[in-house]
Parts: sequence; structure tokens; C-alpha cells
Amino acid sequence: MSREGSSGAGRPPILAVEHLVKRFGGFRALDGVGFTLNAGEILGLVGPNGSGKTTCINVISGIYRPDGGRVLLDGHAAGGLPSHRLVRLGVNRTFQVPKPFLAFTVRENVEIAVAYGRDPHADPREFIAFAGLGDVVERQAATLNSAQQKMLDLARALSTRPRLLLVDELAAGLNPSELEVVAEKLISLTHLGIALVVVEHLLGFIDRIAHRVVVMNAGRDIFHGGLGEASRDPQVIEVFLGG
Amino acid sequence: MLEYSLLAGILFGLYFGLVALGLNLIFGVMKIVNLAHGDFLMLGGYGAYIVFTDFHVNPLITLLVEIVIFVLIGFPLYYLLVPRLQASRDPEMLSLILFFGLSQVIEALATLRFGSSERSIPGTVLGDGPISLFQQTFPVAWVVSGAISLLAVGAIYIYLYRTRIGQLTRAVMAQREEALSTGIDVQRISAIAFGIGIAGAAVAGVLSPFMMGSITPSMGVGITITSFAVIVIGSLGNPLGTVAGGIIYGVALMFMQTYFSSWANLLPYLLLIAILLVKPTGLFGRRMRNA
Amino acid sequence: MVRRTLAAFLIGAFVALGVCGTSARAAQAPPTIKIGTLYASAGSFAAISMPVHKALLLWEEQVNAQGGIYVKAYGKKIPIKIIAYDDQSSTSTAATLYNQLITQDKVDILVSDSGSVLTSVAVPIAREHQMLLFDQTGTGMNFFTSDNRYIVLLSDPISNLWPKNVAEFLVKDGPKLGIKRVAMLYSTNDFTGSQATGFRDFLKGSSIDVVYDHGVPTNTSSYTVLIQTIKALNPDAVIELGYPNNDISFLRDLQGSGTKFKMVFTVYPGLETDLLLKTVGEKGLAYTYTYTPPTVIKYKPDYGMDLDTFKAAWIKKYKDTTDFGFNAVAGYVTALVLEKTLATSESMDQMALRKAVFGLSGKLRTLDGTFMLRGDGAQIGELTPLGQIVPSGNGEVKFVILYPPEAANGKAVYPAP
Amino acid sequence: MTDELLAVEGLESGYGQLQVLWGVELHLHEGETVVLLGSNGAGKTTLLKTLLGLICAWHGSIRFKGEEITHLPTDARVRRGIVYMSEMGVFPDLSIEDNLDIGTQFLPRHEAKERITGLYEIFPDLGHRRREAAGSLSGGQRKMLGVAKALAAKPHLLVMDEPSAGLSPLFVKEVVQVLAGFHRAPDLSLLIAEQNVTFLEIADRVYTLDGGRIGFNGSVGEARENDAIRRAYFGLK
Amino acid sequence: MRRLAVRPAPKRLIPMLVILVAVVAAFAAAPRVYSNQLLLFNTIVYLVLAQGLNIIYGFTGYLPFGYVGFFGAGAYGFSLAVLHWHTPPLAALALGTLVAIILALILTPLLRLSGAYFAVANLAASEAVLQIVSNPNLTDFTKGPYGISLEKIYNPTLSYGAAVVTLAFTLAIVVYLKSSRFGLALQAIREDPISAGMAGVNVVRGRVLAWLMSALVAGLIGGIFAWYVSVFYPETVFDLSVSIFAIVFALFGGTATLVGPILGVLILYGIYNVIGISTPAYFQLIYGLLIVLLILFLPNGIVSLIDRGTRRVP
Repeated sequence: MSREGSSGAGRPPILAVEHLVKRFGGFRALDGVGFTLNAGEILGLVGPNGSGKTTCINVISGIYRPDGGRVLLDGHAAGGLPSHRLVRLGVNRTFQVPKPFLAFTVRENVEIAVAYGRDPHADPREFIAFAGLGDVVERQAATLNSAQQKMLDLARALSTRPRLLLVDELAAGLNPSELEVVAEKLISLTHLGIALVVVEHLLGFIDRIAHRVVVMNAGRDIFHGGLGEASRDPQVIEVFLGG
Repeated sequence: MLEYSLLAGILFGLYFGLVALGLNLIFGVMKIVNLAHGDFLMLGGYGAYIVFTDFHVNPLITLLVEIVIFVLIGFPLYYLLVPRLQASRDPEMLSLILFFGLSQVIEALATLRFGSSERSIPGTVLGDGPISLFQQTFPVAWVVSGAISLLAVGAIYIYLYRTRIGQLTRAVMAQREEALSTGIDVQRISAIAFGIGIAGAAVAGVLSPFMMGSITPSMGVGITITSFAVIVIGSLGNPLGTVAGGIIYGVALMFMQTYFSSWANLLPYLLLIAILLVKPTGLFGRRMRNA
Repeated sequence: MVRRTLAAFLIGAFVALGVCGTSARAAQAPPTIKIGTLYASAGSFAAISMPVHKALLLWEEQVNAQGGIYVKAYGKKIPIKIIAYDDQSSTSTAATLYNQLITQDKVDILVSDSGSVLTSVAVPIAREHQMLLFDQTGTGMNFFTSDNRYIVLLSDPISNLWPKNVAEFLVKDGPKLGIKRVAMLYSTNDFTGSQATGFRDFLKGSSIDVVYDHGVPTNTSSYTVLIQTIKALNPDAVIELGYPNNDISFLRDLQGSGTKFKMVFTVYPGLETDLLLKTVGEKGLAYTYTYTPPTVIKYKPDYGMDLDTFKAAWIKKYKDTTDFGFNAVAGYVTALVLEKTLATSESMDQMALRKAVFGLSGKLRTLDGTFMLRGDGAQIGELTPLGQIVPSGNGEVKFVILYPPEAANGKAVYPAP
Repeated sequence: MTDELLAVEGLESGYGQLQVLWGVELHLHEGETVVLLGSNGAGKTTLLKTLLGLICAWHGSIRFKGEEITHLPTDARVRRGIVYMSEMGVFPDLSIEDNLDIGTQFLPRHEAKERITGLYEIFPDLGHRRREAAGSLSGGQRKMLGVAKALAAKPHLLVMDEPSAGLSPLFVKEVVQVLAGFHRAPDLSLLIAEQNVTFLEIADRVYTLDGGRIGFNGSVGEARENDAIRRAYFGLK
Repeated sequence: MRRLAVRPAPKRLIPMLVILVAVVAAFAAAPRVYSNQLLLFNTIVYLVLAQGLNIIYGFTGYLPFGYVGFFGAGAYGFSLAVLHWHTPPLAALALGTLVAIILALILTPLLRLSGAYFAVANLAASEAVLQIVSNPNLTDFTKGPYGISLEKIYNPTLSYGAAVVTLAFTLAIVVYLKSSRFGLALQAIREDPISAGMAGVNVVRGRVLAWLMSALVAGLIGGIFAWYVSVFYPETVFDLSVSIFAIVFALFGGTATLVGPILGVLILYGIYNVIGISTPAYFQLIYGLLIVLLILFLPNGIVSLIDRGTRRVP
């Protein structure tokens, strides 16, 4: 099994994760995960519950410090940096359970991220419109429904102008037409050179957008390649589909 | 001297475990900080004083009556104050202010009724002469208070672990949301815990003239702050940890009195800060609240 | 005839003038003399503040019942009015209220609250507004400086003088009784801390050995372990200097732990005898030493009620004697000094009042002894003798005065039985 | 209908000023198992919590066995036999035994004991570890305990909030199997709010909830044939 | 220069500046009209403390029950500089403030705690400082329990002026926080620290800066308090009720606003003094009841009467 992504023209990949370990007490949530990702690429991160997908994103986005292994951004070590430093380096993310600033309006939610992001000259309206929240700009985030809150999460993440976007279960809970819109939006981001890691339960959605997948189980990466191949891999079938 | 300080610290600490027990029960069940805790203790003390001076009733009998009375007071008081508080934005913080206000009201009423000078009950009421324990002699009040504290803690243990309501109380303490979902009448359980909490304060109050020499209406604030230190040392929200917190506090205080007397008051605060920084859940806490 | 007419006319004119003159002076006289003061109904100083304040109120009632107080500046009796605010034992509240009394109520006389802490904030305020501060019991040493002319201490001696008689007794009579080793335990506040300082100073150069000298926080409520520590040093005398709560706890724990010292001195059994009797009991006080209170010595006053009359008046008004004691007497002494000051001051100007108060120094003898001022306004009279409490067997106690020799009326029972 | 167990009519509710449910109609008969399909944020939890009285109903009525219960407190509803299994389902800090005991809070002591003994027979894994904290169980076992705790209350209507949440497909199947064992028990009806279609295996009828409104209401077969549902819940294609 | 993508929309800034100027001007002029200057002075002290508390509680959600510790540290820093090194008052104020800031730096680890834990630990910290300052073993340095006397530099006019300047400074900080992206960032931290980090906000730095700012104003006004009253005991400047008053005033008005704490102090401290002067016997009772009723019926402060989400109020 190859751990190498297709790295282009000698430039280091935008993200490289090597032998990443994260422990909670005696439990190894991550137990030596590794993969790489290039600009403009979408990587699907799939695996059963508790396999370490979200933990992996949490480590890459600076919410947890890694207990072992490395996170490289453009070839430079970035493991254990605080979130705001990573944001400056071009990393951002959405949350499985959206975490907007509930007392703020939609506009304020985005404005704060613009102001502290990589492009303070950006126009917050751009991101609000992209996320389809143009009609609720002055609403308090607390009054949005959960789908809207997820999109607000995405808008906030994008407004720091990330080069690497980690998307944690954005699709869950969206209806089919919404799913299609979101899929197209995520794909459109790759045209800007943004690299995406997408964690998702809905395999159809992953199939629709991801160039490659990494299948995780028990904190390890057990498969790298296309989703089609994955569904034929006996090990993947065993752990993921439950035999 | 070492042995004496240690033993005295344990006896004294047992009593302070009792003093703080109710505060911790209330915090554990409803996550509110009862800053009027010391004032309920003070009321308990005056209750014993009045009954003793006017009717010559032994405080140990008053103690039993007060348990009933304070539980009964706790009920309406709970429904008057707490549900409304819990509907607010930041109940944990606002509870600090609300109960500070209540503490002012209680102190004011006590001053109007009892006057401001020290009151006490003769120490001989609990028994004559000092008692020998492990070749050391202690005031009888300390031994009686220590024993009553143990009884009270035992009663709380039985309540929590051997009765149905106690079991439901533990459920509310553990996960309030899940308790609501399970159909537990959380308000009723909380009201009972509130009653028991202030009754615990009252029991400690009955003993306070003996343990602290005298009582005054203004004694409440100091007691509340000390109780805080004790429950944080033992772990917030874990009533039985309070006893251990009390003993650690008591022993540490007695050692300080013996060897660095003028710094004795600094100790509980440093202990409290150190424990919070090293292990915010207290020495006997199980899990971290909040991130 | 003409002469007689002329004389009558002249006399009439004089009388008229005189009447006019008198009426002119009477018109200037205010309807009341406003005395501004504070008290603490709650908080840590309530216990020492309320008795003092109640004594002032008792005096106000008595004086006004007789049509007021004689004010020499106006040459007549004028009713008094006590304007009193509750500072709740809070110094910041007290400060605001002192200012209120001076600037809004424009009181004629400013009397501080009881105790050093609540008096402290009044000291600079009075000085700033050039009001003479009638300091009742604020005995803090650093209130009194040679450059501040706006303070007089009325009812208690400055705190470091308090233990003079105790210390001298130990130095002079101690060796005869076999007292060599002394332990001192004090509460770390201004009042008792200053006494500890004074005590140390008085013992300097003597043969008495201080084997234990430690402060404890004022809110200490448990002395059992401290008593054991002291006991291990085997002292011949133990001096405990504390507030009422400290003395009560100390004496109760002493009794409770069954420890006997040959001599124990505490502050408050003498000052608040009823309170200590009620809280500690006759047994716990038996054969301990204390400041002999004015309530016992029964000085024959040259001025004002004697103790028994005062106590009777108190009982008549308040129906309770729990807080009748040293502080009640202190409040009454304040009243007597005010009375006498107004009766002798040429004008109501603050400096004239000061002159009048100083004029009383060494001449005024009240139920609290002789009033005597140092140049900076500190009280150095009214020193209380050392006494020993002797049980009478009926729930009451008697005091035997031991020192100074001229006041003594008995011998020390040493060691205590 | 005489055997109608639960009748919800015109139900509206929400949080603060935010209305979540809009005129919900839902009926459930004795012994029936109904799956309420809905995506995240569709209002499933709000609906269940309103049924239990954990959230006040703004409008509409809830009747249980013909009795109006719209304004009863939660404990009164539990006493009448509506038991709720939340997403968490258990008290992780309490022991397994405590959890089951608390489930039986409204039963007489002797009956409670029998009931728990019975449950240990059905769930032997729990019986072996009864003194351990529920939090020490694996995700699947914890869900089983949740089911057992809810059953301990002797429900007539067991209302479950996403029993599949946080479970791997393997465990979801196990939960479905367990529930299948109770399915069609004469005195037990199930109302299961889910987005996982695996639960349709044991359903008699299906409702869908979308944006706080009931969309589809029909048999499992009809649901499987319905185009919109297929697209929404059976994958993208 | 970085263009501010976030407000200040000037329409928000102007009403706040008007309020600031009006309040400061009123207190600067008041002693000419009303002669109980100390009451005015204490009002300023509480205005500064309530706003300082607003900076840390309103904007970041930490409730410092021992806030008075910084006040006391400032008062003692000032006094000891004057007593031991004969520092002129203004320089001593700087030193006093520095002492408060150093104390805040020492206490920064407490920011790892949350909710009641932080409140209680902070309370303990201020009590601990009191115990150290008032210890008789340190009498040579701190004057121990015997208190401070600074009669030589007593100057109520100048110190009142300094208090007015401090008030202006403190209100300016709050205006800045209300209208700047930094203030918005602090509120973002209060709402959700993890999301704030993902919005690019340096969470630790933001909290510590807010903590130091609130310590700074408390230390400064503490020093000025020492200067103004000139005679005080350790218990005076470490009095727990100072913390509680500041908290109650700020909450009563409404936190995370400029006007809330101002209204809170003016109304409640006003009532406090009126009761204290008119019905002293029932003073504590009435005041306690007032607090209870306030929390029960107006838990989000007076500004919540104007607007439900207090973020729109200046």
C-alpha cells in the first residue's frame, strides 16, 4: 500500500501527516496515521465511528497537541501550533457540531474571522453569499437552524482565506438538493487551489467529490486510494461494513 | 505536639467537613453556590442558643428538631429562588450574587432579632471535663462534634447510596439533562437536596457555639469562605469528598497554628489555589467540568 | 426727680439694651446642637460599636428631657440632636458618611464610630475639613501626630499604654510570686497588636523572660492546639490579648481542654464582664486576670452619674444588660466630655472646642477615672488597674484589684487553684 | 379508534423565540413500531422532547390512551408509560445497576427487582458488570444499557432518539436485532426517531419530518418506493 | 495600514464618546455643586471598578470574585512607595498600578479554570494577599495589621482629579473594546474559545490582555483611593464587599456594555447611600432584598429592558 500521494513537480505537499499519535489516557485515538495532500485536491477521510477521523482533524487544526509523529505544512513542522497560528498559515476547518458565536449576528461571525484572518481586506459579504446566508446576514447565529449554522461554520472558515480546509461532516443532515449544492461548492474551492480533507459518513457524498480516500480504523490508516477500490478491499469491508 | 496537632486537626477537620457538607451537596445537585451557607449555620446556632437559654433544652435535642425545621424552610425557599435563577443566562455566576443578597437579608434579620454581640452556650452542656483520646486530652465539644459529624456524613451516605431519592439525587448530580429525560422530578429532588443542605449547615450551627467559642450575626461570611476552601480541596460536587477536604484543612490549620501561628489563615487559601491549579476537580474529583 | 427720671431712663435703656443684647445672642443660637456620629449595626465591629452608641442615645434622651445642654458659647441650654448613620462596619461606607455629616448635615461636633478601624478613615477627613474629631475608642497609635490638631481621644487610653499595669505587676511582684517565664498570644489587629507592642516594651530590661510571643489572625476561633503548644513551654503566666471572640474562644478552649496555667490574663472579662460571664461562665473566668473595669472600681465621679446610677438608667431604657460594660461606659464618658466641653468653651469654633477639651485634662473625673490628654490628643488617663476575678459562687464574679499598689484592695491568688 | 395509543394534533413548539415544530400530526397504535425519519435539524429531538414534556408545547394537543397529557410534567408522563431514551441514554457516571434501578423509579420495589433480574437475563453482558460505571462500557454496550434502562420502566410507549447515533454499522445492526425482539410485544409500542434506514426493518409505519413539518406518512413499503425518501435517506444516487 | 473590515461604524462610536464625555465632565464639575466630595469620589471608584470588572467578566466571561485584590495591591503599592522611598504621588501611582499588574501576571494560571472554580480561586488569591500584607511579621515593610498613614501627601483635590482622569481612561478602554475588532475578538473568546481560535484569534493572549487591563484600572484606582483617604487598614482595601459591590453594580446595569455599569453604579450606589442616610436601621435588610429581587426579576441587567441581546446597547 502506498502512503505517498501524487506529489507534483518536486514541491512538498501542502499537508503531510506522518505517524501521528494522539493518546487520551491509555486510549490511542490516533495510532500512527499518515497521508499527504496537494493543493487543489480533495481527500476523503472515512472509517467507522471512533476510528479517529475527527481526532485527526482536531490535531491538524491545533485543537489537540500530537503525542507523536509530525504534521507538515508545505514541508514545515506545524504539529502542536495553536489554532490562530495555523489559521495564519492557511489552515481552517468546520465542526461536526457547528460552533458559531451564538450571540453574534451572521455578519459579525464572519467579520471577526476576516479581521483576524489572512486577508483583512476581504469583503465579508463574499463569504456570506457563498454559504447561501445572504438572507439572514443580520440574524443572531443562535436563531439559525443547524444546517444554516453548518454553512455559517463554512463561511467563517473560508473568510480566513485558507489553503487547507478540513471539513468535518458538513453533509450530514442536508437534504438531497442541498447536498448537491454543497458538493459543487466544495469542488469549486479546489479551483482556487484550496486543498480539502473531508470527513463524511455519507459515502455517496464522498464518492461525488473526493479524488482519493483514506480509510481509517482504530486510529490507523488502513487503505489509501479510490473509493471504488476501497469497497473491494477485504480489510475495509470487514471493519467498515461490518462483514 | 505533632501527634496532638494531628489528632486535633482530624477532630476539627471532621467538624469542618460537616460545616461545608451542605454547601457541596447544593452545589453538586444544582450547580449553584450558596453564599448564604454560613448564615444558615449562624441561624442554626442562634436556634440552639435561644432554645437553651429560654427553655434549658440540650442543644443535642434542638439539633434533631432543627433538621426538620430547616428541611421544611429549604423547600419553599428553593422554589422561590432557584427555578427562576436557573432560567437565566449564567445561573452559576448569578447564584453567587443572589445568595450574597440572601446572606445580607439573613444577617440583617438576625441582628435585628438577636443583637450584635457574641452569644454562646456553656461548654459543660455537652459533658464535663476533657476527654482522653490516644493519650491526648481534647475538649468534650470537639469529640462530640467529631462524632456528630461522622454520624451526619454517614446519614448523607446512606441517603445517597441506600435510598431511592438519594439514588435519583446522584443521578441529577451526575447528568442533569439525562435525569430530566428519564422523567426524574429534578425540581423536587433539588428542593430536597437544598433542604438537606441547609439542614446540614444548621446542624453544624448548633455545634458552633462550642467549636468556635461564640456566635454573632456577622459570622456567616467567614464560614462560607472557609467552607469553600474545604469543598474545593475535597472536590466540588462530591459531598463525601468534603469530609476528606475538611480533615486536610483541619490538620493543615492545626500544624500551621503550632508552627507558624500568625500565618495560619494564609494556608487554606494557598492550599485552595494550589489544588485548583494542579487538579481543578479537587483531590477526590472524578472528572473535569468544562474544558 | 429729674435725676431719678434720668436714672430710671438710663436703667431702662440699659435693661432694654441688655435685653436687646441677650435677644441678639439668642437669635444666633441654633435650635439644636448637632452631634454627628456613626455606628455599626452589623458586621465585625457591631459588637463594640452598639454599646457605645446606645450610651450616647441614652445621654441624648436624658439631656433633652431636662431642656437640653448648657452651651457657654450661647449662654443657655440648647437641646441636642444626634445625627447618626450606620456604616455597617465598612470603612468605605464610614468615610462617605463622615463626609456626609460634615458637608451636608453641617454638624457642630463630629464623633467617630467606636474602634480604631472605623475611626481611622475619619482622621484625615476631620483634618481636611478642620473639624475636631471626638475620637471615642479609636486608640490606634498612628492617629496621633504632633502636627494634627484635629483629634482628641476621649474614652480609652491609647492602646500601647493599656498593658502598663499588667507588665509592671509582672516586673515588680512577679519575682516574689515566682513568675519568670511569660507566654504572650495576641490577635493581629491594631488594637491588640499595639497592646502586645506596649507589653513587650514595658518588659524590656526586666528579669521576665518572654518564652512565647506569637500573633494569630483575629478571626481565630480555635485555641486548643495553641494552648497545648504554650503548655509544652511551661510558662508561669499566659497573656492573651484579643477581641471578645478571641478571649471567649481562648477561655472556653482552656477550660474545655482541662489545661491549667498558674496565671492567665485576658482583655475582655474586665471590659465586657456580662458578655464574658454569659459566654464563658463563672468557672472559666475564675482566678483569671484582666483589666479591672470602671464598672467594678466604682470611681467616685466629680461629674456625671456614678456607675450604679448609670446602670440603672441603662436597664430602664434598654431592659437588658448583655451589652452593658466597658463600651457602654466609654460611650457615656464621651457624652460627659462633650457636655463639659460645651459648658466651658467660649465659642463653637472647633479650635475653641479643642482648647476647652484640653482644659479638662487632669481635672475631669468621671466614672471611668481621670481624663488626661497628651499634647497630640492621645488619652493617657483612665488607665485600668490589673485585677483578678474571684468567683462568688452565685454565678457572679468579684474583682480584686492588684496593681497599681495605690488602687490595690487585695492579694493575687497565685498560682490559680 | 379504540386502540390508538398516542395522538398528536397540531403540535407546535420551539426554543425561546425560535419555532421548530409546525403543526405536527402523529398517531400511533397499540403494539405498533413507528420510525420517524428526519435529518439533523429536522426537529426530531424537539418533537420527542415535546412529547415528553421536556419542552413546553406552544399549541396543539398530545393524547395518550385517550387522556390529554399536553401540559403534564415529564414525571407524570413517565408514570403513564411513555418512556424516553435520549441520545445519551444512560448516566455514564453511575453504575450499570444504578442506571437500571433509576429506570424503575416509578415501580414498586419488588416489581423493580424482578424487572431488573429479567433484564439481566436478556442482557447478560450487563449482568456480569453490574457494579461498573456505565461510562466504562463500549458504545454499543452503552446503547444496550440505554435500551435496558428504558425498558426497566415498563413502558407502554418507548420513545427513542437516534439509537444509531455514534454507533458503527455493526452495532446498529445489533441494536436493531435487540429491538426486533420487543417488536410486536403486545403492550409495547416503539417510536424511533432516526436518520438511519436500517431501522425500517422493524417498522410498521414511517413518518418523515422535514423542517419541523411532517412530510410523508405511510407504510414501510410505500416509504421504500417513495422517490424523495430514497434520495434523502438511501444515498445520493 | 490595515483597513478595519469590522466596525467601528462611527454611528456607534459617537454616542459612546458622548456618554464618556458627559460622565467625566459631570464628575469633574460635581464638587463645585455638591460638597460631599467623598461620596462623589467613592462613586468614581465604583464606576472604575465596575467597568474594570466589565472588561474581564463582560467581555471574556471570567467572574473575578477577588477583584478587590488588585485594588488593594494598587493601594499598598502606592503607599509603600510613598512611605519607603518618598516617591511623589504620581510616580507612586504608576508603581502601585505596576504591583497590581504583576499580581495579575502571577495569577494568570487561574485563567485555566472556568466558572465557579475561577471565581473561588480568585477570591482565595485576594484573601491570600490580604493575609500576607496584614501579617505582623512583615510590619517593618507593610505596616502589618496596623494600617497605613500617609498624612504627609494628603491632597483630596489632586487625588480627586486623578480619579476623574482614571475614570475617563477606563471608560475609553470600554469604548475601545465596544468598537474595536479586539473587543469583538474577546467576546468571540467568551462565546466559544475553540471557534475563536479558528477565526484566527489568539485566545490566550486575548484573555491575558483583558485580565491585565482590568487589573490595571483596579490597581490605578486603588492607588488613588489610598492617596485620597490616606489612612486605612489592610481590611479596608482588601474588603470582599468591594468586589461584590463592583460585581452587583456591573450586573445590575448589564455587562458587555458601556452604559450598563454606569447606570448600575449611579442607581444602586445612589440607592445604597440614600438608604444608609435615611433608614440606617434597615439598611442591610433593604439592600439585601434589593439584590435578591434584582437577580430574580432582572438577571440580565437594566440594559436588557432596552434590548434583549445586550450587544446592541452602547
